[in-house]
This record gives sequence, C-alpha cells and structure tokens, in this order.
Amino acid sequence: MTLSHLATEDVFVVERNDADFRAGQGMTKGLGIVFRKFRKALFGKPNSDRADTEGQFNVQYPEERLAMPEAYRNMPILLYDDATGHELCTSCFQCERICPPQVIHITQAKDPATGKPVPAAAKFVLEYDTCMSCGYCAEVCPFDAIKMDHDFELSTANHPELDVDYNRLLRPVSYYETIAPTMWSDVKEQAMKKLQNNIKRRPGDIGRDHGQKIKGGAPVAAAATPAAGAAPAAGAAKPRGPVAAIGKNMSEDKTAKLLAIRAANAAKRGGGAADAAPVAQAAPVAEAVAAAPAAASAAPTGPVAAIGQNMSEDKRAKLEAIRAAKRAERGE
Amino acid sequence: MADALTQLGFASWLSVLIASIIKVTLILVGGSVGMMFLTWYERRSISYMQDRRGPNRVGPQGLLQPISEAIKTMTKEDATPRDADKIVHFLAPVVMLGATVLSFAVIPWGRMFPVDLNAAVLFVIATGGLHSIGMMMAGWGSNNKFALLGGMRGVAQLISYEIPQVMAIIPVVLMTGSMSLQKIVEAQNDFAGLGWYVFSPVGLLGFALFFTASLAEGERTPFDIPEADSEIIAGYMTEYSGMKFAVFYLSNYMSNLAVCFVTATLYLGGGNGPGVDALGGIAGGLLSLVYFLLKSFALFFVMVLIRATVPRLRVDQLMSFAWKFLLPLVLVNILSASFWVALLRWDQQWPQLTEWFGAPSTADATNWGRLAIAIVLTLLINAGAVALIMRLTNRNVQKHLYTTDEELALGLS
Amino acid sequence: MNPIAIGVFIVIALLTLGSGIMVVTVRNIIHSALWLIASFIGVAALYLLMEAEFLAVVQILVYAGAVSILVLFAIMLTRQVTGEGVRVVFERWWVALLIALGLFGVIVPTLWKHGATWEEAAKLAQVGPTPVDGAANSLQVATATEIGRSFMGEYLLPFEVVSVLLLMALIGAVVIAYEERTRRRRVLTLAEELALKKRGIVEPRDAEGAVVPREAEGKVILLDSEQA
Amino acid sequence: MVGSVPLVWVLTLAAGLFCIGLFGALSRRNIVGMLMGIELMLNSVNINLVAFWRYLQPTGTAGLIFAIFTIAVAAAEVAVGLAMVIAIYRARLTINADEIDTLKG
Repeated sequence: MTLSHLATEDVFVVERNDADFRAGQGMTKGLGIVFRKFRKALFGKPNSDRADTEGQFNVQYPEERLAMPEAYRNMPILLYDDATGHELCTSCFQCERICPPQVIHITQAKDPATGKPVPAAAKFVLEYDTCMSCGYCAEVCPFDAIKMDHDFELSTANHPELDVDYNRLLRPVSYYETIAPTMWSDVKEQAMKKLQNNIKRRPGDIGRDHGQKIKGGAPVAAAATPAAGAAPAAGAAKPRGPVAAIGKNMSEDKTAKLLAIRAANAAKRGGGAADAAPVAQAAPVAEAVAAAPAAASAAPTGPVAAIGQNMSEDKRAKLEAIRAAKRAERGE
Repeated sequence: MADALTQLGFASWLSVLIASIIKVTLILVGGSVGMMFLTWYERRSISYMQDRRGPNRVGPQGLLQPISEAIKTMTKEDATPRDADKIVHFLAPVVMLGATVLSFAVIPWGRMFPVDLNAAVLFVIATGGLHSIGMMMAGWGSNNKFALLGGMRGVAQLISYEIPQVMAIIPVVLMTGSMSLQKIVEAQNDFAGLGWYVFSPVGLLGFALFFTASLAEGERTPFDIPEADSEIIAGYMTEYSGMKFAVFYLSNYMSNLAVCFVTATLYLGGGNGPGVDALGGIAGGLLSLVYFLLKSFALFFVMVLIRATVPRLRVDQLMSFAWKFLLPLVLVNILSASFWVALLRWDQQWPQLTEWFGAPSTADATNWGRLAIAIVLTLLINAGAVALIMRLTNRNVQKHLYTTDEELALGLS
Repeated sequence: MNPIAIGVFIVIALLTLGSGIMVVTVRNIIHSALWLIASFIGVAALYLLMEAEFLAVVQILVYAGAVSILVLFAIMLTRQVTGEGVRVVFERWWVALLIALGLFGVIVPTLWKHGATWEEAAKLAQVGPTPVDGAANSLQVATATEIGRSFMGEYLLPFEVVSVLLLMALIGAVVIAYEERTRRRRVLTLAEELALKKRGIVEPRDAEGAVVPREAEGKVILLDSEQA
Repeated sequence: MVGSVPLVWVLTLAAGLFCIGLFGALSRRNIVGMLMGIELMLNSVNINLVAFWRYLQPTGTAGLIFAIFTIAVAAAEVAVGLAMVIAIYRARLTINADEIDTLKG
C-alpha cells in the first residue's frame, strides 16, 4: 500500500505519548480502569444519569420499562368514544388507499332499511403481520379514528392471529389519551365534533356494534395495561353471531364466516360462482357455515388468481370475500 | 481410603479399585461443577466490567444458566463435515477432554490430594502438552482451512509457551526440593500458614511469569490466537457443533480451572492459611478447601480482568513475547532461586558448602539475618532483570513505532 | 499375584503393540503419526506401571507432546499427493518383514531361556535395606531426587555431553531448515510512508502507476507494493 | 507389577515393539515414516532399560539415567532429521527415499 495518490495532509497520524507507552504501564493502567468500572457497576447505584459513563445502565426489561415517547408508533388501532360507544371510523377508505403494503381492508356499513351507505365501517380487517408501522394511515385519517398504538409485545405462535379485525383493533378514546395526551388534545375537539355529526347519520346500532365496549364513559381500566385491553373483548358476549372470537379457533371460524359472506355476495351478484349461489340463498347466514366446503371448492373460479400465490388458504378466501362484497356493493 | 476399605474386609486389589473409582467420580463431578460455576462466574464478572448485568434469569442470580446452556447444546445437531476424517474429527474433543481430566488426577483440592505423584508438577505440564495433539487432530480432521490454521497456530503457541511455563516452575521445585505438589504445599506452611512462595521475590516473579505462560497455554485472552473469532471463525473448533463443541468448551474451562488450581498450589500456598493447622481434622480440611477455592477464583478473576482489558496479540508478538520477554526473565529467576536456596538452606542442599564456609548458625529455626540477605539479593537481581527487559522491550517498541532517519533514508530497518 | 496389575499390563501391551503395528501399516501418513502418539502413551503407561513416574512424565512431555507434534508438522510441511495407487512402502517390503520376524524369532527364545535366572535376581533385588527398628521391609524405588543427584554427581560428564548434543541439534536443525531469503521486505507503516513522503523520497512509478524498484546507496528499497 | 508380571513379558513386549519399528523403518518409502519406525525402536530400547532397572536394580539410577539420555538423543535426532526432511523437500519436492538418488545437494 502506498500513499502516493494522497496528499500529505490527507493522512492523520496519531502522535503517541512516550510516557504512556512504556512496556507494561499501559496494561496496568487499563486493568485499573476496568477494575474501577467493575467495582462501580457491582457496588454503585444503578446509573440513571445518562451523562455519567460508569455504573449499571441496564433496564431489566420485562419488569422495568422505559417510558415510551408519545409519538412512538407500533401498530394501528381504531378508536371509539367512551360515552356512546360509537367508533370514530367512517369508512372513508383514505387509510386503505394510502397504506403502502395494502394491509387495510374496509367494508362500508349500509342502512338495512334503505340500503344506502352509512358513515361507519361494517368490517375492518388489518394484517398486522405485513404492516410496516409507517403510520401513514393515522396521518391521513380525517376523523382521527385510526391511531398508532404503543403495544409492541405482539409475538405469537399462531400466525393467522395477526390478521386482526374489530375485536382486537378497537380501543377507547380514553386509552389513547393516556398514551399520547398532547397529541390527542390537539385533535380532540374537532374529532369529537366530526363524530357527533356522523352519529346523527348512523341509524340504529350501526357504528357501535362491534366487539365489547364500555358504555357510560367510565375511565377505562384497560388503559393501564394495553395488552389486557383486548382480553375482555375476547371473552365477552358478542352483539352479533358471526363475529369471530380471538384465539386458536379463530381462523377456522373466520374462514367459515367470510366464506358465507362471500357466497351471499356472489348470490346477490348472480354470476361467478353459480353453483354456490343456491346454497347461500336457501340458508340464512349462520347456517351458511355448513356450506363452507362447497364454497371453498368453488373458490378457485373467482378472482383468486389475482391474489398472491403464497397467501394462506383462509387469508385468500377472506380477501376474496371482501373483494366480492365490495364488487357487489359497487353494483357490478 | 483404600486402607479403610481393606479393614472393612475387602480384598486389597478390590479396595484399591473401589477407592480409585470413588476418587475418579469425585474428580469428574468436582471438575465439571467447577467448570459450570466458572462459566457463570466469568460471564457475570465480565458483564459488570462492561456495565452490564450478565445472565441473571435462570435460577438465583442466573446460577443455573450453565445447566440450561448444557441442555441447549446437547439438543443441537451433531454435524460432521462430509469430507472430514470422521474418526479423527470425532476423537479430537475426546483427546482434549481426556488430557484435561488426566491433569486433575494430581491437582489437589485444598489439602486433599487425589494422587501424590512424585513428578506431579511435570505431570500437569505434560498433560497440558497433550492438548496440542487434540488441537492438531481437530484442525486436520475437520478438512477446513480455518480449522487447520487455528490448529497450527494453537500447536505452535502451546509448544512455545510450554518452555517458559516449565522453567517458571523450576524455582519452586528448587525451593521445595521436590516435584510433589503435596511437598510443595507443605513447604509453604511456615509463618502460621502464610509462608507462601509469592511473598518472596523469586516466587513473585515466578508467579507472574507462570501465570502469564499459563494464560497462553489455556488460550485465554490476550493469547486466544488459535480461536481468534474475528479472524478464523472459531479456529480448530470451526467444524464442531452440539455435544462435541460442548466437550471442547468443557475441556477449555476445566483446563482454566486446572491452571488456577495449580497456580494457587504452587505460589499461593494451596490450602494453607491462618487457622488451618490450629483447627486440624475435618474442620481444618474444610477451611483449607475454602482458602484454596478463594485463591483459585481470585486468580480466575484476574484472568477475566485481563480478558476484559487486553486486546488479542498478533502471532509475531506472541512469539517474541515468549522468547524475548518471558524466557530471559525465567532464566534470571532460576538464577536468583538458586541464590535463595544456597543462602537459606545450604546445609541441606550442599553439604560441601558447609565444609567451605562453615556451618550455618542455627539449623532449624529461621535465620532472619540470612533471610534478609536472601530477600535483598534476589530482589535486586529480579528487579534489575525486569527493569532491563522492560527498557529493552520499550526500545524495541519505539523502534517499531518510529523509524530513524537513516533507516527511512535507506528504506530498510 | 495381583490380577489388576496383570490385566493392566496386558491392556497396555496390546495398546502399545497394536498401535505400533498400525504405525507401520496404515497408508495415511498422518494417521500413522497419530497411532505413533497412541503407542508413546502406551509406553508412558508402562513406565508408570513400573513406578518410573518421572520417566513416564518425561515420555509424555517429550515424545507425545513434542516429538509427535514435530513429526506432524514435518508431514504437513512436506505434504504430497497421496491416494490410491501411490506406493507407501517399498516394492520389496516383504524382505523387511522377513528381517523383522527373523529378529523377533531370535530374540524371544533367547529371552525366555534366561527368564528363570532373571526371576531369581529380581526377587532378590526387591528386598529393601534391613530396617533398623524392625518395621516392615519397604523398598524405596529411586525417585526424581535421586535421578537429579546422579546427574549432578556420577553422570555429570554424560549429562554435559548430552546438553552439548542438544545445543548442536538445535543449531543444526535451524541451519539446515533455514530458508535463506535473498531480499528483505518490510511493510512500511502509514507514519513511515508519510515521513518518506515529507522528505521527498517518493518511489518512482511507471506509466501504469506500479512502483519501479530503484537503487539507493547500493540497497534496494522494497515496498509492499512491489510484490506483484 | 513386579510381583505379578515376570520380567520376560516386558522384555518380549519391548522386542515386539523393536521388530515392528524395524519393519517400519525398512519398508516405508516416506522418510518421515522411516523416522517414525526409528522412534518406535528407540522406545522399545527405553522399555528394556526401565524394565531392567525396576526388576534388577530398583534402588540405583543407572537405568533411568540412560533412558533419559536416550530420550534426549532421540529428540535431537528427530529435530535434525525432520529439518533435513524439510530441506530435502524444498530441493526435490519429494520425501520418498527411493526418489532421492543424486548425491548433489
């Protein structure tokens, strides 16, 4: 290696101090420093002052936790009003549109009487496994309905569990207020105003009929421990039949449910999976669970090809069901 | 123990057999438990040196961590490379562990001696030398260039550091007049159990030199060149996994334990200490064991401290350290040890000196005047030698740092 | 008669002889060297059995620890292609076998002829000096201490001769195996090269930028980049 | 050991080892192989020395001393021998005894 191509001033040569470099001296000094660190770490107090470079720094994670910064973002959640139980989401599809990995899937709610769309989501599915925590959805939401959660302990041995729906997405506004007070106080007023407007346009229970909600505006206990927030929702009674429980049997349950919806939509559309249609028409939604195998056998004829090949079976069915439902709504 | 069994009515050969089996079992159990404790001890103390906490989850203060690691290692896949020499590859860890366990045959635990071999000191060194065979087998049998490099480096290192190691023991052997570890421990029992060799100038220098050479023999940092993981993956252990790797690990830590035990026995008085003789019997034996373990683990702490401080040497630095630094000092130490012995015990060692210079004034009691002379003389010799070597080394270092103008002008140095 | 001693002796003898046979018959020269180590250790165990502790330890230290490693190093430094079809023994190896077997056939009957005489002598030799106080007759086998005294007394001249021999072997081995380097090379440090540059000593380069060696006061400046 | 195993057994073992070494030294083409055979022979000689010492003159030291001399000489021999092997290999790129047939170095 030669330095001819370098200018003289390009090279920085460290001048060594002779006195520090006598044989053995540096070693003795170094051993002394290390021993001092050992003594301080073992007998000194745990170090809380970050400016001090000696002492015990470790945070004993499961028991001790560092306070999360307010703007920390992990996974998206949906908010609902503590007092009324109404969700803030109006199914405006802004988040679904902006989501870079396209993991948000919304179905708009409809007035059963008139069939007209209502500013509320009938279904809201989010794939946590593919979500990249970019926070665009929370950024773009005009109604401040979708926010980023601080809970990061989401690991599971059951992969389909990471496709979450309303049951695991909903959090009360008071919970979000505890984890991000200033960020919420900035938007609180307008968000609540918009919600009040939307509630007026929601007939019946639409907009507050998902999962378990605490009514009456009591401060939510779940706010203290985010992980516990989802637990009561899973165990409680469900307002409507086919809402899936979270747990081991979830994927099976959900598949059946989604297939049933898909079959019903297909029947409404009148085309596509023609042989599945009569079954779906004859049976009510709850009984369509029994028809699931038949629907599954018909599935490949649908728009499956458009969906990625490496998707799991139930996810593919689910996505297909949602798309079919949307297509039906658009009146194809 | 064999005598007691014979009195119980066993045949003499049977009682010898039973006693041997019991001893071997105790040594193996003690060695492995000691090794497990050592891994925990090293990880905890080096963590605190680096402002961390180290393993503290499994069991109280993480004491059961080695057991969980052992279970983990045993459940791992035991892979052998396709083109490896299967038998040699398999035998290498066995040879390594066998050599280590052999050295435990003579190493005392406090005042308990499994076997009092006549040449016990040499035996420990010789079994340490057997490690080089295991290393060579592992390096060659793996059919991997990194393994071979590590094996060759390790063997070269072990062979060169064996010389200063053996010669650093010679002063102790001279001062004791025997190579039996038991006699060496007995000889350090003066002054109420505090007559350790390390308190004499000869023993102090010998201790430092022997411990340094032993670090190299045990491949401890800064001499961990055979398994330098940033250069040659894991050296001769590269192609080992699962239980075979665990056996290498076991052998490494057991030999580190052996090094601590031997150093404590040779220079720090073994199980001697104040109160051992006064208590006597089983209580005294237990106290000596406690003293012994304390000394050994303090030595191991120094090893860990060095590991946390000093970076790895280069191969040429390793060799020049052995031949240019350790070896001259060791030779000087032997010289001053002979002065020491001549001054303190010429009546026992060299009767002809008594003829020439007259009999020493008192035969049995400590002769303080002669002791003082011996201390001053050996201190002068040793300190002078150390100062000289340090100065020469320093000049060498500076010569390598700064090249003189003439050398630069010539482009040579 | 001690059955353990006989059993141990037979095991050690089988180990020593078996690995000795493997040394001379195995094709792979490295395996041969490893078997040699096994044989050395067997011999050391035999010494231990014969209460020559010091010698056993020296055997392990010198033979198993040093000589065998030297042999392995030599093999690895002079490794050549070995495989099927490469002869590892001479064509007339059976002559060697005949000679060895013939020698064995001569030695062993001679030994066994004198066996009884030696047994008598051995029995006599095992009796230690008569104790003064009438205690049990105990034989003190010579230990390392006695060996040391003999070296410094009776055998001082042979001892010195052997040390001179070892020194000669040391120097001789270095002289024979030393690879003479005609040119010394040294990689300059950054600081040194910088100092060279500051003094305006820049090595000349050709069109491609490679360094051209040049004569300076009769000595060649050789830098690392010249290796190419 | 001494009371149980006759001296002749040990000597027979030594003779066997000597003959094995002799066969190796005579038959191997590889010089290192020959050296290994010679090492075996030297070891068998040492066994003889130690056996005679232990059985016939256990209080003396002559047998042990000469065994140690043998070990020292063997070590010297191996060092020089292997140095020569390496030098030969450098010059000829072979260490087979029958291929090294010129007298010039």
